[in-house]
Amino acid sequence: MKRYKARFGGAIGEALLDRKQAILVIAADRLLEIARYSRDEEHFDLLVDLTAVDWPKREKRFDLVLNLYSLRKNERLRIKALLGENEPVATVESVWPTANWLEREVYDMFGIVFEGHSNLKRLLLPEAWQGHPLRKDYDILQQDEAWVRENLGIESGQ
Amino acid sequence: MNAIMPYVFPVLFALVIVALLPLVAGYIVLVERKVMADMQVRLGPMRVGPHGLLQPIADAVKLLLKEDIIPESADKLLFWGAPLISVTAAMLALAALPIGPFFQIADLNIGLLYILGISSLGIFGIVLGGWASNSHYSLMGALRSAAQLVSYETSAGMAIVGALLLAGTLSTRGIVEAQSEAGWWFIFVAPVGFFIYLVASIAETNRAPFDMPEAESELVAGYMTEYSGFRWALYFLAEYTNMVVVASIAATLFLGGWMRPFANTRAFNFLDYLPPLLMLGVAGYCFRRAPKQPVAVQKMFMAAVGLLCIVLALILIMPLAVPRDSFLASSKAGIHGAFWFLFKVGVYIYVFMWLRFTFPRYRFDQLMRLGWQFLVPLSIVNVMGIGVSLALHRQLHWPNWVSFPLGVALTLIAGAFLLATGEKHEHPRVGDEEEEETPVHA
Amino acid sequence: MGTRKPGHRERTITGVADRYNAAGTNVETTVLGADEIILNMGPQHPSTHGVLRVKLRLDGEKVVGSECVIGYLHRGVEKIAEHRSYQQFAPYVDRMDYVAAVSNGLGYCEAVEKLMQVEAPPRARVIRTILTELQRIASHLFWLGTHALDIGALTPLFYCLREREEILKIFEKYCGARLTTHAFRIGGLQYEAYDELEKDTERFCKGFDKRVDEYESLLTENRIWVGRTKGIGILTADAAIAMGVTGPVLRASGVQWDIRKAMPYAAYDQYEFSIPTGQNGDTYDRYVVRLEEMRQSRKICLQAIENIPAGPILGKVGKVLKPPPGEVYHSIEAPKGELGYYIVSDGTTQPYRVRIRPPSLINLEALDQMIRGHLVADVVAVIGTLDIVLGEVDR
Amino acid sequence: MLDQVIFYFFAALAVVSAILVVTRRNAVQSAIFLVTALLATAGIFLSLNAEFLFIVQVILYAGGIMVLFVFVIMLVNLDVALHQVQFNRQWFVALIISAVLAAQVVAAIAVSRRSLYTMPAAPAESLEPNTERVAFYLFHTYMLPFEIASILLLVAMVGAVVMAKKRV
Repeated sequence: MKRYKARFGGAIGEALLDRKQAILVIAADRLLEIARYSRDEEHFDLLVDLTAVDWPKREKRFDLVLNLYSLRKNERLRIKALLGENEPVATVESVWPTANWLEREVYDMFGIVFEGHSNLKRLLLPEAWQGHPLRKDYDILQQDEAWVRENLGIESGQ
Repeated sequence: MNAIMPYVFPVLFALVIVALLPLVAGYIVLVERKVMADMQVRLGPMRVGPHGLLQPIADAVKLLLKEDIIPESADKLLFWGAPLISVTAAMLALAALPIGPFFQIADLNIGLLYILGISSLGIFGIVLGGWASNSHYSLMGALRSAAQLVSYETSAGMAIVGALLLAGTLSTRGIVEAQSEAGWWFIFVAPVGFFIYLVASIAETNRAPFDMPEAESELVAGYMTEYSGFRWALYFLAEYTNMVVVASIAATLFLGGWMRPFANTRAFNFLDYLPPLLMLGVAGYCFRRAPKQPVAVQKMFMAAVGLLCIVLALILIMPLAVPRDSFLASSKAGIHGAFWFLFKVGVYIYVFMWLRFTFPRYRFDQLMRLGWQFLVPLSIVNVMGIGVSLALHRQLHWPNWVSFPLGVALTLIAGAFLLATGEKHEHPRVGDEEEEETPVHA
Repeated sequence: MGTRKPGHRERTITGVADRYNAAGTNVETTVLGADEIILNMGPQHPSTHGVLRVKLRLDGEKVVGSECVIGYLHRGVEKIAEHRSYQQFAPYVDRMDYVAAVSNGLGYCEAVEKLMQVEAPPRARVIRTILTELQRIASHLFWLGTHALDIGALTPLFYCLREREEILKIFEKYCGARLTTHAFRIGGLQYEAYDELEKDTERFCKGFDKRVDEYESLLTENRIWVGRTKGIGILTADAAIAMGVTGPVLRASGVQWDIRKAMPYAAYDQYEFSIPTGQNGDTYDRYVVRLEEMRQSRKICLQAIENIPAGPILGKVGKVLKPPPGEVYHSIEAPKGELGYYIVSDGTTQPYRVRIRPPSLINLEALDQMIRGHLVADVVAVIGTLDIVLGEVDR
Repeated sequence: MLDQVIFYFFAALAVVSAILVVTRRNAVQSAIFLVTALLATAGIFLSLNAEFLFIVQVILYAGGIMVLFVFVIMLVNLDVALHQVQFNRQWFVALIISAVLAAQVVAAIAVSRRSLYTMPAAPAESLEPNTERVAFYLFHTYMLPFEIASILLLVAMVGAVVMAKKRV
């Protein structure tokens, strides 16, 4: 934690321990730089998970969560970046190739656009689907009736 | 009228074979499923008839009633004709097989060559079937199986040439007589030839571990994908008939046709009593099991099977019990010969099934590499080996037991040498650097 | 579509068929002679272990490139989680990786316990370890059976399923269900261990070693099996780490890492077992690693059975769970790889966000890299060796 | 009497399938009819007890060459040729040639009926198994041409492999 603060100073929002797990909240635009730093110097060579959480009430609506793990030091680190409604963010695919599909899924579910991504398409839902299901304002019963009627021929949409 | 007379017996016998064949093929399928189940710790078909004995008939009826779907863009004429070609090719090959000394449709002077030639026509059926159904998958499957058949025919042919050198004649009857004169079965004289023929015949009938064309996991049943119902059954019948043909060639060529094992030595005459005893044993088993069958009709059917076995046993005992020189005694060779021939064919097919369930499937390029780079050269060396041993025996009058083992030894050395060099470039990876590869034993 | 005139129903279905191309029949095939063919191993393909569609770009027989189309089995598990209470969501977790349901349950329960900073009692932790290791053996058995079937060996499948049946019987006796067991509760166990649990597990483990030797005799020295798996689908160590691959696939590439050793959970720290690793990360090494893992799991079970501590089976957890706001990430070593749960709670009884890290999805991502340059038959072998379950990939 | 029936059956089959070969539009179907024509001629050989010739015809033509034909037709995908418009402007030239040909055939039949020296038909039984006879000539009296032919074939095969190698 202290090394990160020394290295990046302003960019680090807050560093806290929640249930004995290290969390770093950083500014979204420095994400790629911090990612490269943590892989090369800090040896977090395994991007375990990349996901997002939607807080509709806050103005910086999404926080992008990266879970890192260092094989050598056997340590975990969680980097969180706060993002606005349709604020694009740089892709970390160049740092960890595994981010390719993870970012596609976050785009699919939340609508966060990743600049520089090799082929940013929906991962799970069909391409023509409208709406991003995992957003809080997307009701659980809601469906893209237009697509369902046109492709599956189910009139009622249910 | 007398012009027709010589044709009556072969035509009659041919009709019997053509009628019996679907039944025999059906029961081979049943035996295969039972043996497969037995090897896999399960029971196999038990529901239709006692121990699933009526299963083939149930399958046949189902296949006949199934809707006969023809893909829209298929080439109608060829789609209809392809299975016919492969079935007729398979059945024609049966004509020259010496079931017993008397039971032979046509003792052609070129018996074996005839069988080889006709079975090579089978490729048309497969290739056209794949082309006519006009789907990408079946075309790939058809091309693959055609390539496989063509390449393994060469090694099978060479293996047969090896055995023909010993027999000296092409007519199947002649070969068996040659074996009975020599007192040795050719399998002991040319074991390498038998091994090559075994491998090549598996590949030729598209059976595992060489069943690439209808490999479920990739090509979804190869050239048979678009066929259904009766047409598919025709292809299946052709495959099993091919299997019978190939097994009977092996039996004639290497296992001494209709000869009883150790035919000439008097000490083993008790073997004559083996066939009837075997039949009696089966009959006893059926009768003991009959009352325990759940359904009444199954009981009756089991008893009927038992009866059938007893009748067979009687037929087999009859020539033995009757006094030596009467007319009936002479039919002994015929009936027993038939039994022994079918017994050997059965054993050979059992080996097919056994291999099918233990070995995973070869990838297509490995299959072709094995075919061309290992089997074909080995079979050529085998022919040379036999030639050398024959020459030693006939020209230099070396005793039998010296020259033939020498020939076999020579072939084995060459084989081992081939095997070692064959393993080097095993992996077809693109841009693959030369890995060190431990030579895996055969 | 046969000779009938396509009615309304058919028209739309053909629409779907075009979009989701059935196996092989209407394939966007360029003319055969051309250099590049796009071959569809469609959703209903016999060997894609579930509803996965791989669009292969072929040059003749060699694979030039591939693209996986997934999402057919997407049930929106994470969305449902936000509308269920913590206990209500537990059964959903079993439906994800339906081949190894017990370990999914273990991961989820331990994550929530970590969230609420509650410890499961020792007896519960030991029984959890036994059941999870049995589930790992069952999952590996199922993998071995189907993997061998894809490559053509028909017999191993039935041998493996025979053993798996024993394990499923133990699960059934313990919690009434064979596949989706929902055996654990947050804070401990649902049911007390039935009395002959130790005896059954011991009988199974005693006989199991001989069984694994049976599989070895069938496959390991089998020349065709070696020919079909050695040097196929090679994944070097650093390529594996870059692709975030975990579990047996990573260990087969030579990386010695197992969460049970690195961050022990449940009762793994009390037992002594080794982590098998391979050298050159090809299909054969993955096969050897998984086979060895089965033996190690058996060793753990035997050690665990000796002393199952007495005591309560449920920790101090109330009926209504209200974890303090905050977030936690907890992962366990599932048979397929690292199965992680990232749970964010806002203090109410329902989790605010549950993110499940699916090992199968991330392992599947490495597929494209592994099958380049191979033949179509090898693609099937590589999909098999990755041991993916589509329920987990699509969530 | 039966021999005549068989002979006429095979001859008719050969002629019909030969015609079909030419008239079919689909390349693969015409290849198949070519195979039936060849098999029909093989049948005629068989009815004359020339077993060796029968089997050589079957193996060589039907089993060997025609398989390659069908392979090539399938791989090269001749459907494209189907759509070109068929034209036969040179029908007049074709007419003249066929007329001349017909005249020659008629002349030959007329001459042979009168005095042409015809070979005495070999009695059926006297032909002992001709495989040995063929083999005898092949390997003893005509040893040299046999060797030259085999070398020629070898060269052809090696050439084919070398050419194919470049493309793979």
